[in-house]
Amino acid sequence: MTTTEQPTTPATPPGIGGIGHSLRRREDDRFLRGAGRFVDDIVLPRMLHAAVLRSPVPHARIASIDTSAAAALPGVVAVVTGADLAAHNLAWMPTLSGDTQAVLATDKVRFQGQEVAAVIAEDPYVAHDALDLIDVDYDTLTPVVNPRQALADDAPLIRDDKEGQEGNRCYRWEAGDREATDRAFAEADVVVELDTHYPRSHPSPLETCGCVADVNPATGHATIYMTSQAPHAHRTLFALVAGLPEEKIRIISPDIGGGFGNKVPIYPGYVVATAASLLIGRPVKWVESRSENLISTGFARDYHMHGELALKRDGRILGLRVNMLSDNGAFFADAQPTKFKAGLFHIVTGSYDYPAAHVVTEGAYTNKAPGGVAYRCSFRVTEASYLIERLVQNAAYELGVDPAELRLRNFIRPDQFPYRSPTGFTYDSGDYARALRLAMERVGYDDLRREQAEAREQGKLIGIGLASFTEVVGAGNHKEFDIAGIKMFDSAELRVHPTGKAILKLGVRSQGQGHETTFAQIVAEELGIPATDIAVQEGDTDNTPYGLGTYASRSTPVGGAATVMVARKLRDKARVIAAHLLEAAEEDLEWEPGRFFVKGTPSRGVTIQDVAFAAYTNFPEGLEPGLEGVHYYDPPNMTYPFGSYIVVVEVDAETGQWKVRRMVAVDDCGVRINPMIVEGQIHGGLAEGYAMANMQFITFDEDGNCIGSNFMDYLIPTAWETPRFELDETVTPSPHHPIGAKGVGESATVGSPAAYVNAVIDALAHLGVRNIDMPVLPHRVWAAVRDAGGSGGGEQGGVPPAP
Amino acid sequence: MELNHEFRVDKPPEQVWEMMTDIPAIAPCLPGAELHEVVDGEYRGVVKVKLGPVTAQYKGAATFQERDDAARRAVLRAEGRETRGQGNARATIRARLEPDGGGTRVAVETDLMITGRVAQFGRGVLADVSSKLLDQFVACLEAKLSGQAAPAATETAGGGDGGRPDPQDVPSDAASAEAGPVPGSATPGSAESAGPAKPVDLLGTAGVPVGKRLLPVVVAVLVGLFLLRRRRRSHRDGRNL
Amino acid sequence: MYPARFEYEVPATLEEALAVLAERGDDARVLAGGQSLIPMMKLRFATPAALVDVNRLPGLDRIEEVDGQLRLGALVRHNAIADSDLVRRRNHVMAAAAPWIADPLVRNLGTIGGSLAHADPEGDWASVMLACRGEVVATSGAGERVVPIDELITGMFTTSLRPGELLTQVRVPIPSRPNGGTYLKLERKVGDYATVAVATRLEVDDGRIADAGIALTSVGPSNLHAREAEQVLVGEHPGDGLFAEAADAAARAASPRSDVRGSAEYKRHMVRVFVRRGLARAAELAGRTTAA
Amino acid sequence: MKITVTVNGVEGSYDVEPWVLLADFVRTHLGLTGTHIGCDTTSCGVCTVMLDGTPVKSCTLFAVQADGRAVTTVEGLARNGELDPVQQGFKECHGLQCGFCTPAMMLVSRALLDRNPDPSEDEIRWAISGNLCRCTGYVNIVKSVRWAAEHAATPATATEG
Repeated sequence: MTTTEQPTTPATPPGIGGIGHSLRRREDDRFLRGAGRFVDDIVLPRMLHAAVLRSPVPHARIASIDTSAAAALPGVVAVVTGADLAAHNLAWMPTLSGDTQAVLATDKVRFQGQEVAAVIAEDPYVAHDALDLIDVDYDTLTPVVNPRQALADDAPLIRDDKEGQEGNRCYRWEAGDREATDRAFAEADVVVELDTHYPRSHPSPLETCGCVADVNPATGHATIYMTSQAPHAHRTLFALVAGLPEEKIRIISPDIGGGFGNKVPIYPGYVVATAASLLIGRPVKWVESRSENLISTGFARDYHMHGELALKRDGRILGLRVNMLSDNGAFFADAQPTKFKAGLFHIVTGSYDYPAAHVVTEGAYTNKAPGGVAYRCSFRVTEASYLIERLVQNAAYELGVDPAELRLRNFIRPDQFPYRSPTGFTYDSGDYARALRLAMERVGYDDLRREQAEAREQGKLIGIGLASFTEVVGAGNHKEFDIAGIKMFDSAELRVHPTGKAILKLGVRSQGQGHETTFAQIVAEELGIPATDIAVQEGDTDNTPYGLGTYASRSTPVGGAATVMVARKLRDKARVIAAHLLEAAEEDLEWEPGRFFVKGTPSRGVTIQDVAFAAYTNFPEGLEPGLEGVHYYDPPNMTYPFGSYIVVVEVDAETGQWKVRRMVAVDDCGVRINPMIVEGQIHGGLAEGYAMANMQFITFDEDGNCIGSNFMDYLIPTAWETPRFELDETVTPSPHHPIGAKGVGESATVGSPAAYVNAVIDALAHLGVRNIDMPVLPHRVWAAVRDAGGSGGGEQGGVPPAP
Repeated sequence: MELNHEFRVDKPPEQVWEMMTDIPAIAPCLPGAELHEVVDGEYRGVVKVKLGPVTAQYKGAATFQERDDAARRAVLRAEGRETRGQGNARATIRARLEPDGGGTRVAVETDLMITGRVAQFGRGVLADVSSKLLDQFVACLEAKLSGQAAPAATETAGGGDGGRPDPQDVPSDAASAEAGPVPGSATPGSAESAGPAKPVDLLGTAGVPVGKRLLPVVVAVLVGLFLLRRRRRSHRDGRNL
Repeated sequence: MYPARFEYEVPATLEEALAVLAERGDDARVLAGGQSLIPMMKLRFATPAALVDVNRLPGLDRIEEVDGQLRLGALVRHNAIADSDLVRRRNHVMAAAAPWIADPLVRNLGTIGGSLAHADPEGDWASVMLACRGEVVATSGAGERVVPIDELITGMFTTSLRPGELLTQVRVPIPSRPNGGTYLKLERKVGDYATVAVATRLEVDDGRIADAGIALTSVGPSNLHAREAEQVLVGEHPGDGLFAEAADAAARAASPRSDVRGSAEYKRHMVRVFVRRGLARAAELAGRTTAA
Repeated sequence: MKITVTVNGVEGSYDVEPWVLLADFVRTHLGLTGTHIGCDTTSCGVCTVMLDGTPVKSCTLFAVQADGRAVTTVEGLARNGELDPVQQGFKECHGLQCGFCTPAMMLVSRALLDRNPDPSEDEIRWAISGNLCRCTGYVNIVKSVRWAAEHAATPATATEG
């Protein structure tokens, strides 16, 4: 394993703009002029508007639905109910976890906000007027609002639609070695425990979900513009759900106003709009409101976790035991590989070297919105990372060891890679101590500790929180990873035109990550064609190769690798053509960015542009003309980005308010393709981590009302509250990725929440405080100080949010 | 949400029981409601509510789940829904009379379950509406049972604070208590017995058109409809205005 | 996002506006800044039959000093107050509160008159006015009447404005004695409603507190005037012990509820903390005025 | 109802129902889809436009209220095809990712710079605090505004003022 000492120095000149250049983004031009094209911007001739009626109650049997008044309203074209859909076998649809979900409820409603009926009208105002006229009679049932309640013996059965379903357990899953872990705990000097709830959160990109479905009644072709992070997978699912021939479905995912996992699942609105367009023969637009987005589409987290860490007195970690209970809502709709019921939660062993771990995870159905998306993380990695980093920090307090020192003592060493974790992962590369030491140096760790001690003497509270996370991203490898059965490879198709310009077509789909720039840079690196000469196309299933989409930080590790591989294929072919043009043997040619030349005679060469022209005009006899290709990349392993974050906070013990004074983030995502874009990704992730730690969560009251259904209650920090971030980096390439890149979109969201929370805990640790559940609200901090020594737990969902 | 009320009346239990179960007699205690029909012991009606700019209309029905005239206990179950589908409410109300010297102790326990859009808002402001409304209703009930002047029998423009038995923190300038520069809600002096009930400001005048027969238990539904958050709170705390 | 239908009236003069309001009666709502009303309409919690847009009425957007009072037209936008030198010089509490109303964009449209008339118990201005002994002018066809804030706010979203009346002006006395004040607000982010907020004001005369104002936001069914706490202060020498006593009295006046923003207990505690801190700040500012 | 509105410098007369929000009017009636809609509670600010030069949330204003007034949307930021320095700054400093909040952010930034040509980081953060961004953590938005301040063209507005 190699560790480069310095950030990547670009191998290509700025004019080519390959890897390592902070090229300005090519996609910006349209957004800067307000000319981006988002789903709601699309207007088609004779387009109708759909609005969805949602259940105000969390659990009820539907006694009757009267749509007559709504249907009679002028401008209403149709009112659709579950019964109407059932007639076409569309009332239920499969979820990404192999469960089923109601499109429009037929028998029962199972969460507040569930889709009950839809109005299709000439304009959206009329559609919403008509919603008010639909009369639904609900026979209410007792709502189940947290998973412990769900698993109690007397809990009402939520999923009575599922044959053979007894009780509300939705899965149970284990990883690691129970006996080895028991032995480790038996040998321990110290066992540190932590009970914590990672609250329900929602990605809430600023653009909500929506679609415009346009089924041509003459041809039967369906063109569906939708907010999709995974258009190809969605096409296949549409074919399966709607029974439409797949060649007649075209999914277009236009500009996406942020995704963060929210736009991975298929939602009932898409199906309703498509079915309506099919039945009515006109285009139908459905765009949800913010409230609809928050109460019904893919939430994230909602993990109740119990962790135990076994240690020797000298600080050596011996083992980890975790019991986790997840709240899955009414339908098991987690967007994650079918093989892993709790996603990649077993990365919970973290950045540390110890022999034994055992993880038991259970999921429960509740009367809450379904989802369980990987919100800016790779399938449940955020929860895992949070748990281990909180545990290690608490262990330091129990042992009286500095939290940084405890981490340094237990890190997996660089020479141990590839490292097999006790739960079965093979970490590709890392140098954890180096990242942590760099962060400590940047923040001035030792000085801060001194300042903290002095401040305490004066009654002031300063806290220093650390997190040294390891992520697992880049799904997958086809043996282990799939979405709804489709293997998690990805693809790239590259066409170099005769004039030397090119178009790259991808199976992934950017939602703001800058693919049009970074992927062009990969091609520029490999082929020497200036990045500005390369168009990148994504999100149109008729015009891009099949791929699984963008989430779980997989675009660069998988789609990026596919791009490298296809570019290299073309370069190999280009070499053949160059040899022909230069009348030299292929093996006598050397490559420099953008040019082949004859060894020893640098002046005798041809540019890639010359070669491209020749590929269509003057190719060697017997060679297939043209310069284009496609590559499907099946990654050999996941990639393991990592980093160390240090947060410094000041806590006002009297009010419970806390303020971030410093936030230093050292990230190692392997080779950085566009450093400017990478840093932008990290900024965004750190801000979302802060949001979750500080204010952003959804809870439910005991009656099943979703609290956090709008941006007045579901709080997203503004520029004013958001801390200022100081970034640094180390570069440890992935040994198995063709350019050593690991993916970065989510590292900061995964790693930072623990750092923020640890900082607040650190400020209060001397008082005996060991836990405050996220979000670390002022009243929780205040209560934790008051009850110092207690757990300071937060809400558990369905229990009163405050005492 | 549980809301508990207890008060004492200087009348014997049998008399109080009779009055309490005489729905038309206590009907005017509930603002904005009208009883449409009684079918097989099920009372069906509508409640129109107005709180500043917020207006809503609820359809409700209630039945006696238990009624023990001998023990003087009753359990009412009421359920209502917003007519535009925005929310549902359910209430179980337990009323119990106990002799207390020469008088009667009346206990009313209300268990409310509120769901819907308005209940999704984390701002707890409207919770106070619930308890205040129930306070008003119970105060009115108490006044009636005690034989005092029935409060708020008419909606009066520009005054109407006279005769309110126990306004607590109900505004003294009760009529036309409308938010905003918009003029108040009250229609001057309408005490007509025909036509639909006017929406009534919950915290303004508790005026109800005389003769509107209404459903005491629906008050609980109404209360609940404005409950934004479930919470436990004694209705007695914090009267400091 | 799609409000229900309504009729729209946009009077050009006050007389016209009052006539429309008198005629429309209960069916109409006044549209001033609209920053609370329009969201309620988008969510269809509010479905007024008509809106009377008063934004075109002339002369209601001025901030003036008249007869020892600050007078603000009902249509003065929050940001105009935040930016006003006159307000900064004359009223510490208003100057402290204005920047924390909602967010910068909402402050560009939202008005002080609309805010007071809306009477949201989590609104900030009513507490400021309670602490400062503000009054409003209610204008109708019958003329004007001056209503003290204590009498204006009658409960949640409810005021004592009469049918046909329009809130046209806000008046705040300008103290002649050394004075100070502030508004402390606990919010989790810009634009959040107050978890708890407290307005405090002191006037000092010859080393003793001559007048005091304390009012509380988000801890009751309406903004609360903590009169008992004010009484604790008047006539006494400013000091930490006294402020703590007033803080306890204010905390007793609060009737907070537990909700997603905090427990009732915490909110009551925060009232205590903010009253203490707010009074200390007020005294400090009053001391400065003395010095000056 | 008939209204006359000057949008991005061009005056026009329109017939619009009173309940149509300005955001919807701009998007649907005028086809200027750079103005977005992101919430229903006046919280996110992605619908920001300038009304007579003042940034406001166009989802919380009826189109009829704009009668006789001037509306500037993101489409009106560039002059004669030249990007405004704020637009250039956002590109230069990577001030946008998904681009959904960007039009609004640029308009409030423009309004800030019109008032205060040399704002500090705090002043910038305060000025944009009525607008949410989910992608950037605001870091590069702040940088973009600073870039624009440092690269102010000598615009017509400056000479007029």
